[in-house]
Amino acid sequence: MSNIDRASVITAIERLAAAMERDFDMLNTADGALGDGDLGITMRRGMRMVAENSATIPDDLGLALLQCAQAFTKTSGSSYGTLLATGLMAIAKSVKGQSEVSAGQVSELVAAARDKMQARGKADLGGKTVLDSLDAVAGATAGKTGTAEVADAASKAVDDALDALRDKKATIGRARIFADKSVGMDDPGMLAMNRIIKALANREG
Amino acid sequence: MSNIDRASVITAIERLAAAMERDFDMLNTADGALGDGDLGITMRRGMRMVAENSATIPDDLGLALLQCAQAFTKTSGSSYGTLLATGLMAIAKSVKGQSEVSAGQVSELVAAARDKMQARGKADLGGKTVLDSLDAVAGATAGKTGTAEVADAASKAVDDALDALRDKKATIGRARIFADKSVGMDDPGMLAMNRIIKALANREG
Amino acid sequence: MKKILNNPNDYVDEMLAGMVAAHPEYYRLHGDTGKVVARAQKAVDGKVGIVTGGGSGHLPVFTGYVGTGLLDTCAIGDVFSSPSAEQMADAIRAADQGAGVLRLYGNYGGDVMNFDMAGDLVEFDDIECTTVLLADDVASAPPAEHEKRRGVAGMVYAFKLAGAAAEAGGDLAAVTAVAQKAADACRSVGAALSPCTVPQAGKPTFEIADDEMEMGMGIHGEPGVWRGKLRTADQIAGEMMDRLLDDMPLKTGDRVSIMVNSLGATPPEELYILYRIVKQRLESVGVEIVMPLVGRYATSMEMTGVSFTMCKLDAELEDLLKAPCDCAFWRVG
Amino acid sequence: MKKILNNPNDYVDEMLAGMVAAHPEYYRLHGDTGKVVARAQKAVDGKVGIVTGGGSGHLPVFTGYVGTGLLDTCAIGDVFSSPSAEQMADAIRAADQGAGVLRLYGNYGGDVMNFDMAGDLVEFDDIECTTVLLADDVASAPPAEHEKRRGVAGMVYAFKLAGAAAEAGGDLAAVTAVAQKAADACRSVGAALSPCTVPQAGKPTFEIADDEMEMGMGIHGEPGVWRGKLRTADQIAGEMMDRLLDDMPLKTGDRVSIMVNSLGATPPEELYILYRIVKQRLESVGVEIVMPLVGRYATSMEMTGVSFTMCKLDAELEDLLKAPCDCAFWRVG
Ligand SMILES: Nc1ncnc2c1ncn2[C@@H]1O[C@H](COP(=O)(O)OP(=O)(O)O)[C@@H](O)[C@H]1O
Ligand SMILES: Nc1ncnc2c1ncn2[C@@H]1O[C@H](COP(=O)(O)OP(=O)(O)O)[C@@H](O)[C@H]1O
Ligand SMILES: [Mg+2]
Ligand SMILES: [Mg+2]
Ligand SMILES: [Mg+2]
Ligand SMILES: [Mg+2]
Repeated sequence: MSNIDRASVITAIERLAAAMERDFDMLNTADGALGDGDLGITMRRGMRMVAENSATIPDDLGLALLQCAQAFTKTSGSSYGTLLATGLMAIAKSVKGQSEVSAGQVSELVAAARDKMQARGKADLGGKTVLDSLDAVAGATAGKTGTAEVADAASKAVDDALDALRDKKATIGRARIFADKSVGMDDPGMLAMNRIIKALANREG
Repeated sequence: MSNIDRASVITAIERLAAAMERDFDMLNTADGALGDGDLGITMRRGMRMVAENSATIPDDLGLALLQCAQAFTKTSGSSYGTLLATGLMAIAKSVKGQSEVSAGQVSELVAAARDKMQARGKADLGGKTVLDSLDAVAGATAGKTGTAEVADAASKAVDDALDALRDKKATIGRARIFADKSVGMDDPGMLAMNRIIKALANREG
Repeated sequence: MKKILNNPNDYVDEMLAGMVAAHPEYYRLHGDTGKVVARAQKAVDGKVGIVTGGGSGHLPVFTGYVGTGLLDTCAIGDVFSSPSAEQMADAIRAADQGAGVLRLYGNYGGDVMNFDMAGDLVEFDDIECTTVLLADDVASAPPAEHEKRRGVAGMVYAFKLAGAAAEAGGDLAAVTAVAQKAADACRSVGAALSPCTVPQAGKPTFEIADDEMEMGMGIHGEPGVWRGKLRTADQIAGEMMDRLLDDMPLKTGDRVSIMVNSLGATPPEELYILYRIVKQRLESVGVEIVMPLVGRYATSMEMTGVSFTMCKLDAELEDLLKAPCDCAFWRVG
Repeated sequence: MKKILNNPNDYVDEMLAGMVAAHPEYYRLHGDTGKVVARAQKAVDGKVGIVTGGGSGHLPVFTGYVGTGLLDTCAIGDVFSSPSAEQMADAIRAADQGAGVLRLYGNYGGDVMNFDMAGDLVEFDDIECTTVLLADDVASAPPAEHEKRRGVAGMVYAFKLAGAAAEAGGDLAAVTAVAQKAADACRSVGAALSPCTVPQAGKPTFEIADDEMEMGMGIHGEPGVWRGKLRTADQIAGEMMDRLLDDMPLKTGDRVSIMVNSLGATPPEELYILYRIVKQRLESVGVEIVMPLVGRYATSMEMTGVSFTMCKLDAELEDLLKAPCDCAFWRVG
């Protein structure tokens, strides 16, 4: 398999949009247990807008991801949408002007997103948030260059991250007020990132 | 027995005040079923103030009753207190300047109170209110002159009035909104007048 | 009982103490009963006095509307209970500036008897008194018996309009005529979703299921015209406007003020949702809305629900409505 | 759900539509998202802009305080949800009169992220932005971590004080400094008795027994410091004053404004009962109360409960507090 380009971004968008339709209730429910129950709404609404406009995304992957980011800043004020947009904009900045990105770059791009999102949300790593999923992905894909190899590593990493953090207390966002209750439960944002990565990596089911 | 004078008014006040202490809960409960549950409060508070000041009541029965009326206009804004005060003032007007009243005058004095109270409250006779009790007393005592004879007639009349009106619907005051529920139940104001008349007539128990 | 209080018997006294402490520039307690509220500064000599009174638990009604361009004094009773005739007499005396006093209040049996009795009591003081009763709740009796209707939020308009007439120097007859015109121009209807608790009673004034509402219910929980499943905001607003417009038909070119009033717990968010429909309905029949009032103007403590009051204006009433007034709860101009 | 609404998804849009329809002299909707409220009349060129934003369901906070001497614009989200970064960026642009814009809002994770993101978005427009966060809720974190505290009713003081400074012609640095001083001078604490219902969720934000209260609860139902049997008004007021005075000790001669605020359903009657104690406590330590605010200034729809906010004043802040302001919910001067 080859590099990531406009065509593969469009394919990924389609898979991701479908995944978010499918996981709408599951994500709302997970967020409902520890937060305000809107994570499915945030993701479906954002991905619907991304998908609607996917025909018009430019070849420049930087501009393409910027357009995706805007779908989230426009449709939602929920934390997750804003964090995703922040991460997408960080990646967009790195790949601006390029129409192709290699699988070998995935690790550093995910790390860039993680760092920008951490700066925005001021959460610590290990705090049982989406940052931990991204950190796991960045770590697991580091040094890997093959598309399949990267996809496998990323989709295993998001599972491992869930397992590693499940028994910790939530420390961030609305879930923090349910800190005790959150032990043994998955962080909704980590759960969403699990589904996102698997859809992007085409490692679902 | 002789005419009604300052001494007998004071005795009557004592009996009445005691009766209202005794009937406090009963009257609140009766009013609570069909109204706002304050009739015992109104009567006890008013009679306490009347009793407290009974040592200072003048010989002029008109002025004496005016002082009693004021106890009610001062202590309560509930309908019953105001109606009682209205009735007392009507009687006070009739007996102004007199230090004695004969039992033979009771009927016309009660009728005068009834009429003034009717003018104030704009209720019809037969409407299942205190007016019906007073009307029954005025009727039953008419033509009678002996103190005991008047006392017997009055205290029978208030019982008869309760019996006669019990199965009617309430038409006046707060009880009107419970019109259907009120069938079979005594009007709280008629019940209070029953106890008042019996205490005044010394026909309790 | 989800209420913040001390001894229920002290609810009203403590409320009044706090109110005058918080707003000494507007209110003072008058007399020794502790239940008469007067303007911090007595109005000028020769101004017609306007007095009101009634039970507590309806803030800003009644006491809140004591102020410039509004009321002079107010006698206040326990929660949902009439003040005593003596308190009302005190309030009348305190309202008098030598030009007579208008008694302006809602049509409730106890209040009427006591204000009448208070009139007898002040006869000795040679204070000329007139009376105007608000009977604006269309759900409480049919048009043929309109004088039996309860007085509700329409009194806010009457306070404002009569208050402005008095402040402008009208004599007792003129101020009374304005008040009567205002009372005649007002129609109200309410709908309740949940009750309130009278402190001394300690239990809710009525029971209602969580998915129910009652159309036409009175502000003390008096039964309304129907009880049923909670409807949508647009349906509720539509029916309430129907009821008002049936009772007082309007035509193109008419000018009205309309109040969309929370009975207490219903938040302004929901009043605004209702106001969309109110405005559409009036505009669709060519009626011009003047100075709409959306907020908490006449309440029943923590009751959930709303009332609408329509006040039809002629040129005189419109000028009076727009005249300045000032109290802790409402300011115009 | 004792709420008057149509489709829960339309709650905020319909609320805003009704609000601007009811008060066209104060508010207009700006931009195409329908969720940015601006002054009916844009302020003069060269005035520093003040923007705020946050979730709906807190009227008069946030949108209600758009007005002269207060805010320029406000981005409003769904009930208890942050507006989007794009909406905030729109609001910032609309607030700009060429002298820069102060972002003045409460310390909530989502709002902070979005206002920061909005700052990135308006970088291209060359609008200079500053930020002041309210973090006044003493129950939400200990003094050592005061920057983690939630922002609650203290923002009303900050809006007023910064708004007055901007109206008086201060530049962005000066207005920001006043806002920060105001934020630092405010301490709040709340107590809740019953929850509210977020329309889209359709169920109460928390459960609580009929005889219970929760001290220190947040305005969205965030857990407080204790839950227990409902106490008396005087006990509640006493504890709340203790908590405020522990956090910001005052001494004889200090001047403060104090807000006794209903979270929604709690009626003004009960606020006044509380105010007695508030006043006694402050006066007993020789503190002078300036312009007490007793009413509904920052709410959570139909939640039952109260909050107290103490704002310590120096001469500058006191002048700014007394300066005129005007919006549909609050007027000074
Ligand atoms: N400050 C933060 N830093 C990192 N991740 C965060 C932060 N706040 C929230 N999250 C993530 O977002 C998820 C919740 O997203 P979302 O439902 O959009 O939040 P909300 O509705 O409370 O604004 C959490 O499970 C967590 O993974
Ligand atoms: N308008 C009226 N005319 C005659 N009697 C009345 C009238 N209103 C009330 N009553 C009498 O008063 C009684 C209720 O008195 P009270 O409890 O003081 O009334 P409330 O508390 O509703 O003011 C009724 O049972 C009735 O007998
Ligand atoms: Mg959420
Ligand atoms: Mg959210
Ligand atoms: Mg009663
Ligand atoms: Mg009563």
